[in-house]
Amino acid sequence: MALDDRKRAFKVVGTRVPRPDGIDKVTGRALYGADMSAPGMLHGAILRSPHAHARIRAIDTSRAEALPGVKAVVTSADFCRAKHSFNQDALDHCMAREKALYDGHAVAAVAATSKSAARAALELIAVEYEVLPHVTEIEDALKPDAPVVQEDRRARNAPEGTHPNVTHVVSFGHGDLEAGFARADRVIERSFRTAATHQGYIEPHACLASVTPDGRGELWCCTQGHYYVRELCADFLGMDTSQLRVTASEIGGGFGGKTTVTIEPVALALSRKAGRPVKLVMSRDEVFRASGPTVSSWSDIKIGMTRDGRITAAQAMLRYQGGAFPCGTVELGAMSAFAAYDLEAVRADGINVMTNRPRQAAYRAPGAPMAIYAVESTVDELCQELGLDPLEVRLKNAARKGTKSAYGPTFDDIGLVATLEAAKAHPHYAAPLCPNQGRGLSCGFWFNFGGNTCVTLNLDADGTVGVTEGNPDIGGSRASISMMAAEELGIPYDKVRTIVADTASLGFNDVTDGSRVTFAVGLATIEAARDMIRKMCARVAKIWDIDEEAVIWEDGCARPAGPNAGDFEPMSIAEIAAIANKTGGPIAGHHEVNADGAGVSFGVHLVDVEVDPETGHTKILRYTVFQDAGKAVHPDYVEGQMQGGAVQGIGWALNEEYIYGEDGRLQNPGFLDYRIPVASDLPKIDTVILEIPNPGHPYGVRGVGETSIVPPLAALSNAVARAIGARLHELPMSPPRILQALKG
Amino acid sequence: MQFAAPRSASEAAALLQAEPGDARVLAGGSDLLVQMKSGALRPDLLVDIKRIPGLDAITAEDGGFRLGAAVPGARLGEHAGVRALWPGVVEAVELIGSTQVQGRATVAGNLCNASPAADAVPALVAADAVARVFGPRGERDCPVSDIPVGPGRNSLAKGEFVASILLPARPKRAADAYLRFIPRTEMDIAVASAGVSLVLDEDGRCTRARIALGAVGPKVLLAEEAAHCLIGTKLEDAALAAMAEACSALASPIDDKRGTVAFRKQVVGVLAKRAAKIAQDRAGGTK
Amino acid sequence: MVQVRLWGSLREATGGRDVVEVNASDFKGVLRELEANYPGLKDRIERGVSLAIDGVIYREAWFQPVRPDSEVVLMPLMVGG
Amino acid sequence: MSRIHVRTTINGDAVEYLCEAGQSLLDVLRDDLGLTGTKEGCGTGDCGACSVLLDGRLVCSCLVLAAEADQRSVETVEGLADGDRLHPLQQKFLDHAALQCGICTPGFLVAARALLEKNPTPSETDVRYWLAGNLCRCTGYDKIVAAVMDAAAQMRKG
Repeated sequence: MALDDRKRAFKVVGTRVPRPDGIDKVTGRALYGADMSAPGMLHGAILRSPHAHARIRAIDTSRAEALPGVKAVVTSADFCRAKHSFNQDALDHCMAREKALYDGHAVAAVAATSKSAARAALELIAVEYEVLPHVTEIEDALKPDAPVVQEDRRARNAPEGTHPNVTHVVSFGHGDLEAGFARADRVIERSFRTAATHQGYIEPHACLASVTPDGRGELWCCTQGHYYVRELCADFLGMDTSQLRVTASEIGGGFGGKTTVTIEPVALALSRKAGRPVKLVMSRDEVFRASGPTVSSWSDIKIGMTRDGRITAAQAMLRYQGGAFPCGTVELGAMSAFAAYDLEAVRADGINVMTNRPRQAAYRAPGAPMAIYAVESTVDELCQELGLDPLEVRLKNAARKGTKSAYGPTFDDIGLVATLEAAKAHPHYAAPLCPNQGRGLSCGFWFNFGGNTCVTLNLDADGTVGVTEGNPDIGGSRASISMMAAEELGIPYDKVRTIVADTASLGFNDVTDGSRVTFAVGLATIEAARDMIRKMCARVAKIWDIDEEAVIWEDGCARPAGPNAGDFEPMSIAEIAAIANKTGGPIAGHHEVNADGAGVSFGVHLVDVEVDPETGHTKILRYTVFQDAGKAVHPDYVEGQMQGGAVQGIGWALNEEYIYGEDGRLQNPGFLDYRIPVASDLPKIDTVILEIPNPGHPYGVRGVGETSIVPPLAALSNAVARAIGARLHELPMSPPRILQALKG
Repeated sequence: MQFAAPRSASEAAALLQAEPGDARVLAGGSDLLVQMKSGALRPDLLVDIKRIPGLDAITAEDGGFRLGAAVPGARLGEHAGVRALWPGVVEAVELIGSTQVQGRATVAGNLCNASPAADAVPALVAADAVARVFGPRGERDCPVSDIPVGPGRNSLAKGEFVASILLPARPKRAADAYLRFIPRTEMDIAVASAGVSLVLDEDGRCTRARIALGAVGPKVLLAEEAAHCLIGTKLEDAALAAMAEACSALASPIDDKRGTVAFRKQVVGVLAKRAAKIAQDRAGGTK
Repeated sequence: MVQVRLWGSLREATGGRDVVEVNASDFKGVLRELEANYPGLKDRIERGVSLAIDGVIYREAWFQPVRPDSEVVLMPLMVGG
Repeated sequence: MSRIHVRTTINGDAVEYLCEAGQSLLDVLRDDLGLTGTKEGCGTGDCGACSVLLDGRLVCSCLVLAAEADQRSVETVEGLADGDRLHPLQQKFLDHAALQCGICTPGFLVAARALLEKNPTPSETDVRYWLAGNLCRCTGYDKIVAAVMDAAAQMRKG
């Protein structure tokens, strides 16, 4: 559905209305994953491997089963084999089969009448392990004698002799690299490393499952995609999809980490075995050890530049590890690495390597931050060496309409140049700096997706409208969807209420991911509203006894199309609704679509830092985010996405990392030592929203959720490099590393 | 596990003494409950000392202040008298955890938990504070530096607990300061820390100095040689540099997830130097 | 005929070519012809691919028309966070 | 296991419960008393989602034993509004879009209330440091800080 041709004067879209779930959330009434209980409910708990890699020889659950209060114990034997290998990986991540593949991998679970009984029962489960050699780092996993994490998972297109831990080998690009590098005045090659990070949502995974002996199930859980949870769980438990109803609770943050299953199949299996509802809630320690952090990376970048700042050729070799299972995130990294540039010769290769770590889950623009960090750092170093302004160099090389992108397709209207121009014109870019201070700049990019979407609008008897959609609301989407419905129908925002349906109440919806909801659900909502308008106009045509085409919809009323249509008083939506039962029955609008045309999103971040030369401590002085939103439906929440993503990226750049010990165990599975930014670490995060309409959406909307996490990594690294006169090539830039770099 | 909330110190000591298994004192609970949650500790008895009369009080004593073992950090920060007399101790205590933790965590608990990185302890050691230990055989006084003996281990005997801590009186032209290094601005455990207490003469020359270092050894280190570098000086750059170097030399830290040996050794000297300047300023030595 | 650009690591299935020609008029036709002409691509296509048609990325749109002069780029199936 | 009988006051109402010796106040509030507005994000005092006032003092309820609350008063997010009238902090959080997912919001509100009762004129830096023990992963804190500052200004006007 293309951008509306007519120039729109929006009445609701673009305003800052109150969100419908707001009062519930400030009064403690909103119900999240762990907030629901059921009569006769049991408490579940999961036994996890203390070993990074171990064969499971035997599991004896008899003593646990005999403990008073214990009603069920399950292991991998209680699940079906999955239909596809990708699904089987998801199941194996929830419950180990032959081997425990990482520290914290689930091996058994219990359900008991109290939390303390469940915990006590875990200690009575005897697991016989054969401890195997383990590997947690990319370099080590590629060594010829490295332990093989899982057999028979080597990439099918991998060259002979490739290590069995390599599960993906990818390559993107075009043009003649050799000729390109030959034209450069300066070519540099650098290696970069980024640590694995965690989405760090504050709400641990939680669910309440109830399965009855007739094969029906109910599942309440915090998830970004309850339809996908249903699909996976039904597969793993051998249930018919229609018999499992999944209801998404309010979700306490996801950022990609709740796009798959972690404990939900286990809770269902426990409930089925116990014959009672089971609540299962992860501890924070379990979240860090056994949900899905990001990949860590080790990348080589080679870029050639002319003296006047034109990039002549660019090349990347990305190596990602995504845990103990095949992980395709490196594909997205290789595609996005050079997306911001208009390049004649470009190539990005990538491999994914298995290690004894938990299975990677998506994290906001998965794969892009680490690749773009490496590229944007290298570009910045070239600017420093050649004495060029880093913003001018980005402008000179910026991808724009007609650019053949580094990942293949030719760009349509994109906002990168406008975003860079906005940064250039902003007072931040020209503000003076003091000693030990530095300013960093980076571009960021994300693809954005659309996807499968189903929306229903119901006209109520008083003329108000209910919107039923199927995507968990992680950042205020119920507000933006109501706004688009109100806009299209021409009624006030407060006459619309949007709810998130359970899986039995509405057709399939893809996961809330890929920055898709405001775009795709918004698009489907607009179409569903148009469907409802057509039906309302048809009713009015009957009432007026004129042709349907002679009735038009304007400002929430049906009107005659023109003087020839007849002389009728406009009928309001309330008037139509009041007599709907007499004119043909209830009125609803519906739309289902597999939406495409999401339109890519670019952002530019500017940051000023001050580094304490004696301690290596980095203080962020000023931060400005520039991002193209296409059309900002609810500017508050667009700003919120830009600020939140920026701060997650800041954490990634400075302090956050998964730290594994020699024993292969995670050393920092808590918020004390997995250090996400706190309020006092930060200045105000300024935002500048640009609106370059997306041609693929009737209102021009682009997804805004993910791009903002991409630029901070390089922006911070570039700022630190300019503050201390030395460049780090590894994240996080922890104080010991900065002090080391200062010493040279 | 049993829970008891005795109404007198003798009752508490008797309960702790009588328990055949692991008996633990519960004051603020901000270390104890975390260790119980992780499974590192599984006490058989918890003795909540917060209902013992007097233990929740801050009282003036001989020109100093006695801090009851149940006084949470936030109360200390709100006490103008303690703030004025021992600002370094107060700033150290106020760095323990979040505002929420401040509402619970106690100075005595921070001492007895015996973490080498405890924020209050270097400041208390620099202040020459004295712990009053209550036990089955009555009371005894003990320098705070003798309470922790190694990571997670303290010198208290079965049945004993710290009932209060005395911050002594101090002469005019004296002050203290505490600094720690953490990667963020709040919420972290000290990677290195330094407490400095100074006494100056009429000319602003340092006549007495105590410097204690945290997170750079198995327990808090008293840096006597470093302190000596300041005696007789006005904390000129050379004296401070020598002092910082002595701190770095004394430090014997470990490499761990929070920091490296090289980093800790260097930064502990920087912190001691900066804390000394603050203490000097507070003592009026820069006026 | 439609020209389809493949990403680099698929070239070994097409005898080293990164642009191939297929006789198709829509999304599904492109995939069908690719599988038929280059059996080495079948596995990758089954695991999920997107097609960028004139700059717009389509994930599973069988009936999306493709003209002989369309720019068609095969891409991995997109996921997000 | 014998359970401990506790008499306490929660949001002004007298409440009695039985608890296990090792049970946290948070668990009793959520599991036994149905006060699920107080959230658990970490269980170790590092995130502030479980913030409550205990005898008027801001604490993490995950680091308080349920047995300790005997004869004390507890205030949770559920006690913040006065009937159907939102507390100024609640209203300002809505006005400033200071929440996205909302899981940290109850903890922030309780903590911010404690701040404004102690210091009605905080600087932005005061607010940021006071709230450093409350983690938010969605907002980057900007709009939360703005909401607290604005609520403070409104409460000063009375």
